Amino acid sequence: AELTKFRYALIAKPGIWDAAVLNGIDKKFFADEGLELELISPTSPADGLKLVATGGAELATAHSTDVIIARSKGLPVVSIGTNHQTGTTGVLVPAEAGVKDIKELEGKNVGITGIPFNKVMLEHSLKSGGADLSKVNIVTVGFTQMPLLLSQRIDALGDAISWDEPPIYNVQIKKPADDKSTYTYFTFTDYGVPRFYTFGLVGDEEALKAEPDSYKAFLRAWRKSVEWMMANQADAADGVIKQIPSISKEEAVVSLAEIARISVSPETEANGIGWQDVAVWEKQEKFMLENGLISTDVDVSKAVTNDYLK
Amino acid sequence: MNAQKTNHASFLSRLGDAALPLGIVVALLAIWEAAVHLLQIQPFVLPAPTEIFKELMISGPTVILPQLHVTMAETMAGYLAAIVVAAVLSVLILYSSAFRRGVLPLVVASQTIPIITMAPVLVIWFGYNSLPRIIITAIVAFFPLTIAAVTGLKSLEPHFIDFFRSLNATPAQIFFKLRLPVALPSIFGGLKVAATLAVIGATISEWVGASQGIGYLIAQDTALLNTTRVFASLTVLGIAGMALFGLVGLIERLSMPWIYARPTMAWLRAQRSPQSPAAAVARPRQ
Amino acid sequence: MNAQKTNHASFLSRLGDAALPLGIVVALLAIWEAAVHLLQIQPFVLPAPTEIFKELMISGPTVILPQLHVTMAETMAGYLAAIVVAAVLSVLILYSSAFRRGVLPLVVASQTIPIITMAPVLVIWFGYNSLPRIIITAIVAFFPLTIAAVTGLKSLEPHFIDFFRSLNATPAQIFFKLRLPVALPSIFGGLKVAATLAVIGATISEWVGASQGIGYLIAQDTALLNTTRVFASLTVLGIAGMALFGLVGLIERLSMPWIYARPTMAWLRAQRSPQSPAAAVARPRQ
Amino acid sequence: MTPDRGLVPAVEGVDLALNRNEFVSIIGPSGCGKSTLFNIIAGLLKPTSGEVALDGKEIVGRPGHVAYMMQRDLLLPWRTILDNVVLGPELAGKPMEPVRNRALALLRRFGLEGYENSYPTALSGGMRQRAALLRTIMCERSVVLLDEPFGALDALTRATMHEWLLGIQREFQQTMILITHDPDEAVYLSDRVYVATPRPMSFAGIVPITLPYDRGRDVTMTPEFADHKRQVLALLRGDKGATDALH
Amino acid sequence: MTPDRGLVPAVEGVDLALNRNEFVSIIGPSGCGKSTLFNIIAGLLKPTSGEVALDGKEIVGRPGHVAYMMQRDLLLPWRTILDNVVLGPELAGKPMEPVRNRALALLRRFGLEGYENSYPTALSGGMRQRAALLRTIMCERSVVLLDEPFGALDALTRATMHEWLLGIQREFQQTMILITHDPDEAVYLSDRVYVATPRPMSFAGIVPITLPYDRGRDVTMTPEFADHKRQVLALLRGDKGATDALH
Ligand SMILES: Nc1ncnc2c1ncn2[C@@H]1O[C@H](COP(=O)(O)OP(=O)(O)OP(=O)(O)O)[C@@H](O)[C@H]1O
Ligand SMILES: Nc1ncnc2c1ncn2[C@@H]1O[C@H](COP(=O)(O)OP(=O)(O)OP(=O)(O)O)[C@@H](O)[C@H]1O
Ligand SMILES: Cc1ncc(C[n+]2csc(CCO)c2C)c(N)n1
Ligand SMILES: [Mg+2]
Ligand SMILES: [Mg+2]
Repeated sequence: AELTKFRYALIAKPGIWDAAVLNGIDKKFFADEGLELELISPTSPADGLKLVATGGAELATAHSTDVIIARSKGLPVVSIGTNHQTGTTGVLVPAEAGVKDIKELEGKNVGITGIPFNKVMLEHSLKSGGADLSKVNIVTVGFTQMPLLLSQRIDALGDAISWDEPPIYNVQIKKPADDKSTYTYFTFTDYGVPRFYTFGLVGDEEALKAEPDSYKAFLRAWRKSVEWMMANQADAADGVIKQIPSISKEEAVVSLAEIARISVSPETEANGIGWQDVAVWEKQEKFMLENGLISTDVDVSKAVTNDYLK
Repeated sequence: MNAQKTNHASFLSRLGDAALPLGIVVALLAIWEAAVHLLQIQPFVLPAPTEIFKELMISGPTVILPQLHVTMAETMAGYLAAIVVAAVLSVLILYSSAFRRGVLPLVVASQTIPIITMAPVLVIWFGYNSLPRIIITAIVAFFPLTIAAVTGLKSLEPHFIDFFRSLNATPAQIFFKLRLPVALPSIFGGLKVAATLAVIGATISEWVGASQGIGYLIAQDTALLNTTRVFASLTVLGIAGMALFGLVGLIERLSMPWIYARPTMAWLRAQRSPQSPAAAVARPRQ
Repeated sequence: MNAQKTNHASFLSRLGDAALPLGIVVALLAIWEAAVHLLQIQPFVLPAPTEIFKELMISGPTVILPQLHVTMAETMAGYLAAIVVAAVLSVLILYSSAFRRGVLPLVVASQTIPIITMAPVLVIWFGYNSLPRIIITAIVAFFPLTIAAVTGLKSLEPHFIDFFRSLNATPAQIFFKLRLPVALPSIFGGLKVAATLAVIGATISEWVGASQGIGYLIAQDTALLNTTRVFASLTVLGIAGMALFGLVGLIERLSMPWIYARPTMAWLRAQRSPQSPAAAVARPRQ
Repeated sequence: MTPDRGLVPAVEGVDLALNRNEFVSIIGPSGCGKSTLFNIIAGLLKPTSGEVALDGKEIVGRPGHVAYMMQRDLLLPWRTILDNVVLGPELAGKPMEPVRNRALALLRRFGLEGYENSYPTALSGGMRQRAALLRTIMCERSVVLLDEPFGALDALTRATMHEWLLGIQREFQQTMILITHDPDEAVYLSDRVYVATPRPMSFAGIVPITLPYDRGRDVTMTPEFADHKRQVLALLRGDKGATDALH
Repeated sequence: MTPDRGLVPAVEGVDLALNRNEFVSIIGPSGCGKSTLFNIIAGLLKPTSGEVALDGKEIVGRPGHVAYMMQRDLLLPWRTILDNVVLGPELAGKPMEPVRNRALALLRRFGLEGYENSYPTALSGGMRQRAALLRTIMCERSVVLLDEPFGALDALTRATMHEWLLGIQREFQQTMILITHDPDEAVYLSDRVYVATPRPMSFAGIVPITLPYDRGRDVTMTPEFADHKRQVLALLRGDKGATDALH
């Protein structure tokens, strides 16, 4: 049968975080639903949203933060599902630093990527952890934190992701990828940052209304892919490595285990993979407003829907 | 006598000369504005000039200018460093065939390296100060200047060198009193290109390891989808680049009086001198 | 007669001439290698040349070269586009003072815009094909070429123009038969700079919306801390850039026989001709 | 006629009227404005006032009507001698095959045989000047301006060139104006010699040359020739009474 | 002595020996190798064989021993006339104040008054040549080479320059070698005239000039002068027997 072309913007260049979709394509889950995916790799995480809003793609992967910011700027983007039930962004400190409490980051160089939301979360966590912000040297270093950490130009990664940097760090210092003793990790949501969804699937309001069936078909195939990935993590890693050979298997397996862990929540147990609670979005929106990431209140009920997962 | 032709204009038509380029700019802006409205281009793709202007009025003085200050300081430092590097390199390239064949290819190769890949290494080596950014700026700017300088320094007629040699001129004298003046137009061409590259280099360098500067502001605003302010920042950057380019052009005119100072003055004075009686020349008799 | 001096070398010393630059390269690599080992520089900061070479042997033919192919295709397309743009612009700048004063400043301003900020807009307008990348490459490369061309086209002595005018030459003839040959050295300087910029432009453009090319590979490998392969890719890129630069240099030599073709041949032939009896010149009698 | 050049009018009260097929020389002190006058006639400089007419048509500021050999040779360094020499016809869009053949024949006569494919840098001073002269002749205009075409030539080569030039001029019925510093040359070649004085340039006098139309080298040995030369020299020296002696 | 220039030896069997304080002219057909010989003497060209000595010291390929006025004026376009003229002493590191004053005084004598601060483009052909000559003289070397220094000058200016040059040479005891095409000039100025023939260049003969050491313009009217000139011309023409008539 004729396959429908479906342009899907990844969040960046393809990576281990795309294991589900990459394997799903391979396993013909999408083809079975009548879809032929065309993968797009935008420059920055928000570019996928612009693409969706201008009709350059049917669907984009995006952080919930960026969806809220985009809505505040009038982009008619809607999240119809999410990969990760909670963001696990946090601080990674090598064990040698002897930092046992987030407060002890005082006097340290903490490198951050420059993603505005991450900086806000870091500062919030430091404050609520009792640290004097003025004593923590936060430096923006872009997406090159790891070499800087390894060469001790910075003492900690200020906005790591639990499934990404820890295994990379371990492999670089020649430890088992899943060794948790080599570093201390402070997850922001443990310091008063509200839980937030991330790696959401985002479409355009009009397009969603016009072609509900394609989107539903996509989500069915996508769910099947995620479930397969969670059940076959080692194979899923191999599936990604087949396309991106430079990824290390050891890292990939550890990453996927963590991604599988955060892909489920009590809500998904009840409603299935990808399901989102509007209340979680509302709390995040309030948090962003309070911290100046958006300047106007955004009606998040328009920014998120579970309709296409049903 | 050739330059005089363009000077036959009266003051009025000179005003007209200024009006036309201004008109072009205004026309381009108008087309842009119209396109945005007619094609309904969304502001996060391309904001209308009027929107950018409004944004400039709002956040220009308070937000953008302080950051521009930082970036321009880096720009100038990197630009000057680039000039020094280019001066040294072009002399080496000119005088040392070993350097020209052994090191120049490496310099050429280095220019194909996207500087952003090098940025972290520079930060690791030189720390979180403006030094890595100045180095990046210099690396981006020095090469076209070097090539232009070498082109200029090689461009003189060999007879002039013979003449200087016959005067027993030292190599330094041949360089400073002969090659350099001959190379000036080309060097100024290179300086102009390097000026714009320095601005862009400083801006890009702030993507990495900076927490201020207009490049940092642009990166932040891009992430926050503040597209209008991104364009306002780019506008300010463009004006700064134009100003630097214009400044170099002014210095160029002042440094080469034998090319630029001549005709206008003579023409003005000739206009004021009383006309002498007409006479026919080469009138055939038949 | 001035060029002859450098040609007095025998074939043997010419071999020596080639050995020295090679020696410099080898020496630099050795210093690098030693530094990495002695200072214990970690491979993700700066891999040793031997490591890079090993990596080149492993992934060069299978991984890097296919990507290089993509990037060089974009490079060449963008380079050619840049040449066309520069040709049009430099003619406009040369002949239209309205353009020079109205549009040139905008072109200058545009050069201070970090092209990566524009990339998403280009992708939105032109789609996920190689067109935006070719455009980015051209935008990065055309400006130094334009400035060099204008500098060269303006650099002739006015007497030559008068002479051509006396022959009733058309403006097109003055351009093609007078200004252009005079400008050639400067234009080739610009073409060389533009060649390296085209390579870097194409590479950077692959940061954005690409799914192949050496820039894409570098971005991937950077994110995955595959630093050694990043350096291997940069090495390949550098060699490609050097090759393009060298090719332009070769065309330069062939295009300007009146500058380059002369001395060597004459010298070679003179070496072979029989020597004539010596005679003293200007020997003072006292 | 005052050209636009600084405060001082360079050329004033100059009236130079030529018959078709006439050979006229201008002789005068260095810097008096001779080359400037040529630039005006050639249409390169616009005089503040005055007129230049050819065949009754005004040609002020309109170049292209005359062939002009400038004082500096202005050979194009990127062209071989042959390509330099054929520039005029090439710019005029003439078919190049016959032009090149003619040029090759003339290069031989001009003592430039074997240098067709050399670049100008390989030529001696006098050879460059001959190439520039040949280039001017190759333009084939009815009026030819020559600004010191023989300055860098030795007497022998010069004499050969004189005879050749006179032959050309007679054969093709051209009008020629020559700037020279050599009274012998002026008298030998011309129908009339204009003697110029400086600042602003004007003519101190005109010496009509009454030597036969068909003249050989030996004419220079005649007393008439010596007489004409003496007149020219007297005018040049600015002798009172010299002017009255003429006309 | 054969310079490295192409297949044909340009200068061969040339033997030019000068006394201190002598004025020697070289006259010969265009392209015969005169300028090349100067380039060798000035140390700019290395002959394949042969030697150049000054005061007994070998100076082949070692420039800086002589002041050399080249055939093309080579004024630096970016320097005013004054700055062009003082180039020699400036490069020699002389104190500039007295040099400039001397230059200003001489500019007046050279008819370049008022052009001190002009750029070379504003000068006529002859004025440029005078500026180049002055620049050479300002170098103050004991040996001066002049390659057709008067080619672009009218007879009057030329005569003034001749007398001035001879005065300078007598006063400062300089050795001067002049290339010229003008037999009058050669005879008037020289102690000896070398007549050159081409391909490869050699000397057809040497005409010793027996005119008085202190000579005025009127010497040109004497029969001795005419005699010398005739000898030079005969050698130039290559008359059989002319060579025998000398020495
Ligand atoms: N750069 C060069 N390369 C090759 N050949 C040259 C070069 N310069 C001069 N020649 C040749 O050497 C010969 C002698 O030239 P030279 O300039 O010495 O002549 P000249 O006697 O000074 O003539 P003129 O009186 O015309 O100035 C000529 O045949 C000329 O073509
Ligand atoms: N481009 C210029 N700008 C200003 N003044 C000039 C320019 N060219 C020539 N002059 C001046 O105009 C006057 C006449 O110059 P012109 O070249 O016509 O003299 P000439 O009679 O040809 O002299 P010569 O015999 O020395 O060539 C001179 O005083 C000269 O300084
Ligand atoms: C804080 C933080 N930001 C980015 C990455 C690397 N990474 C993981 S997913 C992804 C796509 C876009 O966010 C990227 C770049 C990281 N590990 N930690
Ligand atoms: Mg003149
Ligand atoms: Mg000569």
